[in-house]
Amino acid sequence: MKKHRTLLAVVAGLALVMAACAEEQQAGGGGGQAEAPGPGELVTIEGGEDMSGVFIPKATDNPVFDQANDGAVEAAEELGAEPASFEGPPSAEDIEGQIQIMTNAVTQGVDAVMISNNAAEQIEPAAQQAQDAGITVVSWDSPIPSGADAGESLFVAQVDFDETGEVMADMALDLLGEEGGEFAILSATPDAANQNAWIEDMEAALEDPKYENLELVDTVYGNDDPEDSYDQALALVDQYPDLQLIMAPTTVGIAAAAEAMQDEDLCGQVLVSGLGLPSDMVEFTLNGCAPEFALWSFTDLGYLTYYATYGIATGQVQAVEGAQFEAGRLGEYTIEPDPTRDNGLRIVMGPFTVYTEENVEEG
Amino acid sequence: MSRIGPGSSERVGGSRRRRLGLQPERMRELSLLAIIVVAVLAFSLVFENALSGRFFNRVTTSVAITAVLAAGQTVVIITRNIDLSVGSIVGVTAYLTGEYLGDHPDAGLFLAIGVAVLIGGALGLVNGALVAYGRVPAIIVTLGTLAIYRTWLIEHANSQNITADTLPQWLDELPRASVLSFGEFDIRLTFAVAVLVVVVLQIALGRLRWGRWLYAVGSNPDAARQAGLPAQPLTLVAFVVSGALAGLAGFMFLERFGTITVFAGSGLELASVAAAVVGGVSVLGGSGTVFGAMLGAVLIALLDQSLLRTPQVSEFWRDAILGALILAGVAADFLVGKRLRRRWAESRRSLSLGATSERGAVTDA
Amino acid sequence: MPEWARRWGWELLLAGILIGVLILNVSLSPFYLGVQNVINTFQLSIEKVIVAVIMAFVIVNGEIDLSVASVMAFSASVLAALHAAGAPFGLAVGAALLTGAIAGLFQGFFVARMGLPSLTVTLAGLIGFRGAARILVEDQSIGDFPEWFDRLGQDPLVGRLSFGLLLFLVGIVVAGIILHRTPFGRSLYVIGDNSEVARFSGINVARTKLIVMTSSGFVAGLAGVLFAARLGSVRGDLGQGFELDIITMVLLGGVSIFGGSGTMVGVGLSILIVLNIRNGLGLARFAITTQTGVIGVLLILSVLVPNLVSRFARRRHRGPGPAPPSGGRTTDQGGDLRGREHESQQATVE
Amino acid sequence: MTEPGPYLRASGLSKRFDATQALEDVSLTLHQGEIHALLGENGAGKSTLIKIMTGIHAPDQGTILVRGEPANIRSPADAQRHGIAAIYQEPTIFPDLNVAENIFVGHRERGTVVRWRRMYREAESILATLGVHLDVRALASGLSVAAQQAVEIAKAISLDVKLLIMDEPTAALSAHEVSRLFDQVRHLTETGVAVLFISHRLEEVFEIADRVTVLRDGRLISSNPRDEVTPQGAIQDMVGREMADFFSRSEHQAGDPVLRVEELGREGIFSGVTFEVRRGEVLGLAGLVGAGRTDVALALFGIAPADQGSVDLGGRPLIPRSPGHAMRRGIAYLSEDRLQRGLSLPQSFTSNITLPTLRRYVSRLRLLDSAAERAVADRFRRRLNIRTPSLRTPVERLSGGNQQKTMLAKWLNTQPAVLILDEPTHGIDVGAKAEVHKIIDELARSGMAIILISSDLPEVLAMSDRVLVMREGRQVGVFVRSEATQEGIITAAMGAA
Repeated sequence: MKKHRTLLAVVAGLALVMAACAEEQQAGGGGGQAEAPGPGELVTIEGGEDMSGVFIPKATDNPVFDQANDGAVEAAEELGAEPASFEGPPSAEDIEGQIQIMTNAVTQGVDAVMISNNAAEQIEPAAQQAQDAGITVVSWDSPIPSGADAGESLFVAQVDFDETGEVMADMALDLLGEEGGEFAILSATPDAANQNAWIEDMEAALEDPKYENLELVDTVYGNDDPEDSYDQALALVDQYPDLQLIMAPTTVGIAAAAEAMQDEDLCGQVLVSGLGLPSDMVEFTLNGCAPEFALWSFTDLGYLTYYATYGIATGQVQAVEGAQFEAGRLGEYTIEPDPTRDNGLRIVMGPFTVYTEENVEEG
Repeated sequence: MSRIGPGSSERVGGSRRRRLGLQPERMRELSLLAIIVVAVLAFSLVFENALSGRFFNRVTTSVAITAVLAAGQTVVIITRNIDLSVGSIVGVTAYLTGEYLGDHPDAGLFLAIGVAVLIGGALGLVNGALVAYGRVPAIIVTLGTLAIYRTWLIEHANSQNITADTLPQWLDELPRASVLSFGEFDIRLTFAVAVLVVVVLQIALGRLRWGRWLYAVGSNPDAARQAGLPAQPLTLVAFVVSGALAGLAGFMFLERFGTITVFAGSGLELASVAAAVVGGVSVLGGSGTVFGAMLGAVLIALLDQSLLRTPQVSEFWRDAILGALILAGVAADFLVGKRLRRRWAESRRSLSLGATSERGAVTDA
Repeated sequence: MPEWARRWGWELLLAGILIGVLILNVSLSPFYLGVQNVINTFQLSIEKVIVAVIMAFVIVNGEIDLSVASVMAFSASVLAALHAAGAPFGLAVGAALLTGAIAGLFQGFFVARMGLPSLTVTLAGLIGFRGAARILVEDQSIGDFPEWFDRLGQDPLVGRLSFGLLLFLVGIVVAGIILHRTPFGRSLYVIGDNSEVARFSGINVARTKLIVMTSSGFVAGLAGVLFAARLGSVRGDLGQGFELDIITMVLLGGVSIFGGSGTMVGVGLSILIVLNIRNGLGLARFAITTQTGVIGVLLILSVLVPNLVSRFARRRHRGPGPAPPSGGRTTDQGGDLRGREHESQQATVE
Repeated sequence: MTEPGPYLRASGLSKRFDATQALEDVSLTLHQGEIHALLGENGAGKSTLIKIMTGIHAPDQGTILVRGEPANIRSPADAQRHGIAAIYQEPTIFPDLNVAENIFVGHRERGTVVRWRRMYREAESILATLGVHLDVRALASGLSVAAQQAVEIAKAISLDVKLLIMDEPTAALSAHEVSRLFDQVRHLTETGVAVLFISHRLEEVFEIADRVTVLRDGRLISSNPRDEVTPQGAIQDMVGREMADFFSRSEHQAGDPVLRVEELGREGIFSGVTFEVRRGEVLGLAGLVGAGRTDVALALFGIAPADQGSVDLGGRPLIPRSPGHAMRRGIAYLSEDRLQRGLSLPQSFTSNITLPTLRRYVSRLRLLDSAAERAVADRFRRRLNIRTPSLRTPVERLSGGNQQKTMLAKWLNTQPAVLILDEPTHGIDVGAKAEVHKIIDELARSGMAIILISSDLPEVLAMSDRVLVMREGRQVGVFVRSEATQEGIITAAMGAA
């Protein structure tokens, strides 16, 4: 009997090996790559063809990504295509989740994958595999670091990252006034590519003499976790008695910091600003805890992403530098090299909206 | 010769021994208090305001949630079980209570707490039923429900968070409410509630018949059965209590953070087990106090908050230190236990000079 | 019931479930059949299944190791930190593997030599080693490993099988042989059933447990390194929550949580079931969290169902064999598993 | 004081477990103030009877009347309500609770709130009526077995028990503790409590019992006032055969010394043990349970190594460090505790036999050769006449006697020079017992040196060439076969003059 047991294990193992070694490569699907117009010509993306796709957010626990998906669905309806399947890992820390979804997408033979990369290079093998299978891979919100080298066709950037630093510096100046004062940054995670780029950019912007009275005393990380961010915000206040402002370039961090200040009755003393979601921030903006913050529209970002992806997947747009296209209600865009990466292409969606008590309720 | 005969009045578990016998729990609590004091003093050398009222408030507010969870966890561990699902129960109750308050802004504080406790208790009931009547080990059940409850929440929430603006105004003000103030030192309402929970449970476990039965069931399940104790209902009750307290903690979580994501409270299960074990609750069941667990929770919160404010040490040391603390707690527990066993063996020898050492001798080896 | 059915009942049941899952998957998703999908299914969880194999040893031995996912992260972090500090890469890999073994040895010391319950020791390890990983990499993501290393984790090595998959296939066969066909394996069962009996039979119980716990740490460390290779980078939260899947695979495989029983064939079958359920749900576009919830249900059922079945069976058929003139103790208590009939046997002798 | 009279009357009790008729038409009356001894071999049905009375099993047939009223006892709680309590060999205490709590823990009527001070007071007074002085606030984990048993009796008193069932309560007690226990029991009966007393020690039974009932094979064989029963008669009733049938020892000649033990001791456990065993000799180790006999064996087997004295095995000094080490040097130890230390119940008959010697059955690749294992197991199955459905049958499905023989096979297979048998016939039926004795005799004849630890004095006397008697951790005498008498050994073992 023991003998049988071992035998069984061996046979099971062998069967798997043989199954794996035999059989040919599964053919990749993908949209027909028709003759696309070259760079310079403006293409108006038009519907008609169907495109199956997967729309992958960093995580499903953040409402901004739902807004992005709403935009993507809107675009799909305009184009008469089936809306992309919205699948994401439960938390932004779940790298394997995105890899699994990307890998499954290959198996499912979809035409396109739109991803907001929640890690760094970890996604690249899977992305490459997807492209090899003929799938159009477009990143949005957060790019795939190696860009075209890892199968990415295009990155749809929400804003020009260079602009972010300046917007944040301006808000700080606005809130603290000419006399300036101490402020600290509460970021997401230390390896969050977007946030790091923005912080770096802000530090560069601060070199400008007009911000000379603004003193950045510390940068801490709340891991995009409400509780951690809350504790970090309070720790900042304790550590720097003269602190006047917490700048949080993350929607989770800014809300948690504002909540912490409100809970501890510190709103008059320490202000909160950064990038926030209006629906999260209404209360704090109106009660003065976070009088001013900024964000772009995630709905538009999703909308644009879908349009661009559809254009590439259906062959209407070629993912090359200089290609121009018109994306529905958002107008014209030109594909350009991404200055933040070695071999990546991008389009930049557009400006920030700065929210104050005047417009926050509309947001 | 014989020490228990009518002719001899020598006490077997003599008064000296009694002090030693009951002492471990008290000793544990005292030494924890001492460690806490030393830690506060040590941290006060490292960063300025460790002795300030503000820091006191930070620690006490952040300990409130873990202390309540640790109290519930203690009840479960006393019965020789463990509840790893509390983190998810906190998340579910915080979310659902937030949702309820969003829909019923007029519901008062007590109704809201009632909802949270009820939901938590129901989830605890599921755990308890599977453990007590399904006879699945608690570690398996609660590892499973940890995942299941969280999954249910994620499905239910459909990636919508509970945000502060949907919640009634009074909830916003709750975290700042103080019961008592001594200058800068506030006793916040949440902390007061946590202390109240601990005191009530401590008394209940010490003075209620069912409380003592919980210890009895954990101490010797076979004997409990033979004594006709309702072991299964007791186990069920322990899990319901733990679930209900996790529900209360969920409410506290909601009022403290305002924003509730579907991952709210994850990781708290480990913190609660850690607090209980560090606080001297024996994982073998039958011994430990809620008060000790509370001290464990205080020590952990103190470390958490201090590490955040100590630039020299990264806050990433937190978990490593926590792991070491648990190990130290368990090891201390066992060393005490071993000493007790040895003393037992000795007393048996002194009673009967070599009699019945057959078993005792082996366990020492 | 014939002898073979009694002996292999659980495995047969698993095989039936597996077939059911496969049929369901095929009907749920048209993409399911395909070699690449089979490979992907394994490749996506390769670290878990490798650790599940050693976890079977730990649980058969009557212990549990909750720390495996954290040890994975710890050893991967050692690899990353050393690499980032400029150490030769081979050295970093060696150190990472050693780290896993030492972490296992460390916990094994408390379990085997001090006699502390593994549940608590490894719970402390679950928190502590994760903490150690975070100390090393903080919240960064450290990557930029040598090309060959990334390829090892990502690309097929032989045919379409990656290094990790080959390792698993060879590993589970070797593990099955060790568990079922060597004196060491036999002693694991006896220790898991009753360590006193083992000790009184001349088996060095403490050393055996130490070996098993150390191996568990080592394999977890190896899995951590493989994970680093597959992802091309290391973060402190690597592998978080893996213990759920791993323990489910082992318990569903019919290994008793109380030790002393279970087969590697069962574990292999349950690995296939768990993987295919996850894969099928993923292809049918169920969210990842749903998959986790399903695994949670599976974990509880894998212990609950045998309990209920054996209780039912016992009610109908009071204790087999020439057993009890004095009968079994009341069966209304205690987590007895799958017809292990300890209680009624106790009564054979007064 | 209650009026004496029948407290419990059981009539026509029957209970069947599958193929086994555990109890058949047993009727029994227990009177208040009477100590009723229940005797019987293992498997005679004593435990089943107790379990029916305490509500753990339900009888298939028969009725129980308590104070003349039909009683439906379905659970321990029911039994408690009817004033029935049981005390077992291993006291069932709660180590983490204190003495007073242990006494009162089962009380349901004492209200929801524990009133500690009252509880301590009452606990003290109950213990005082038993003549026991214990600190009621001490944790029970610090108590000796005897003290724990006193707590159990106090518990019974506190429950106002009317029928106390004592299942081998003296097995783990020293002689003095036993006499104290008996004092406590007599205190109880004076207050009108009925006691059902179960023991394997006849002398105890005849010391304390008012009435002696014997069960055999689930049937009631006899039930008489003590004065009308003799030990011989009781034994005959229990076994249904003459005593002389049991013990066989053929003519033989002892050879050279194999094992020499000098001044062996272990701090605080035992000391000053000196003996030698020769080839073909059986050395009996007699003494009361707990006199240190097993400790000597554990020291020789390396479980709890000695820290004094020396051991010489086959001309070479030996300091056994571990069981593995002792085994390699040719010592085998058959434990008294078959279930906890002897056999791995879910493992097969074959694996249990080859467990200590597994490394012998490996092939070139160091894999187990199961055919070789089975061959060995089969040989022992035939040689020791072990009844097992198959070689792969888990031993948990064998009967006690066959399990015992399996254990013997396991150790014989190590081909020891010295075989230590610790209570080898404990808890097995008469037939199996005789077979084991025959095996011991054959082994000795084949030249093995055997140390036989047994609490069964006739067994020790019949089987041993010499008998070493221990008392309270010390060696108090060695008797050669011709000089050894029951009286002499008992006197030495009990230290009584």
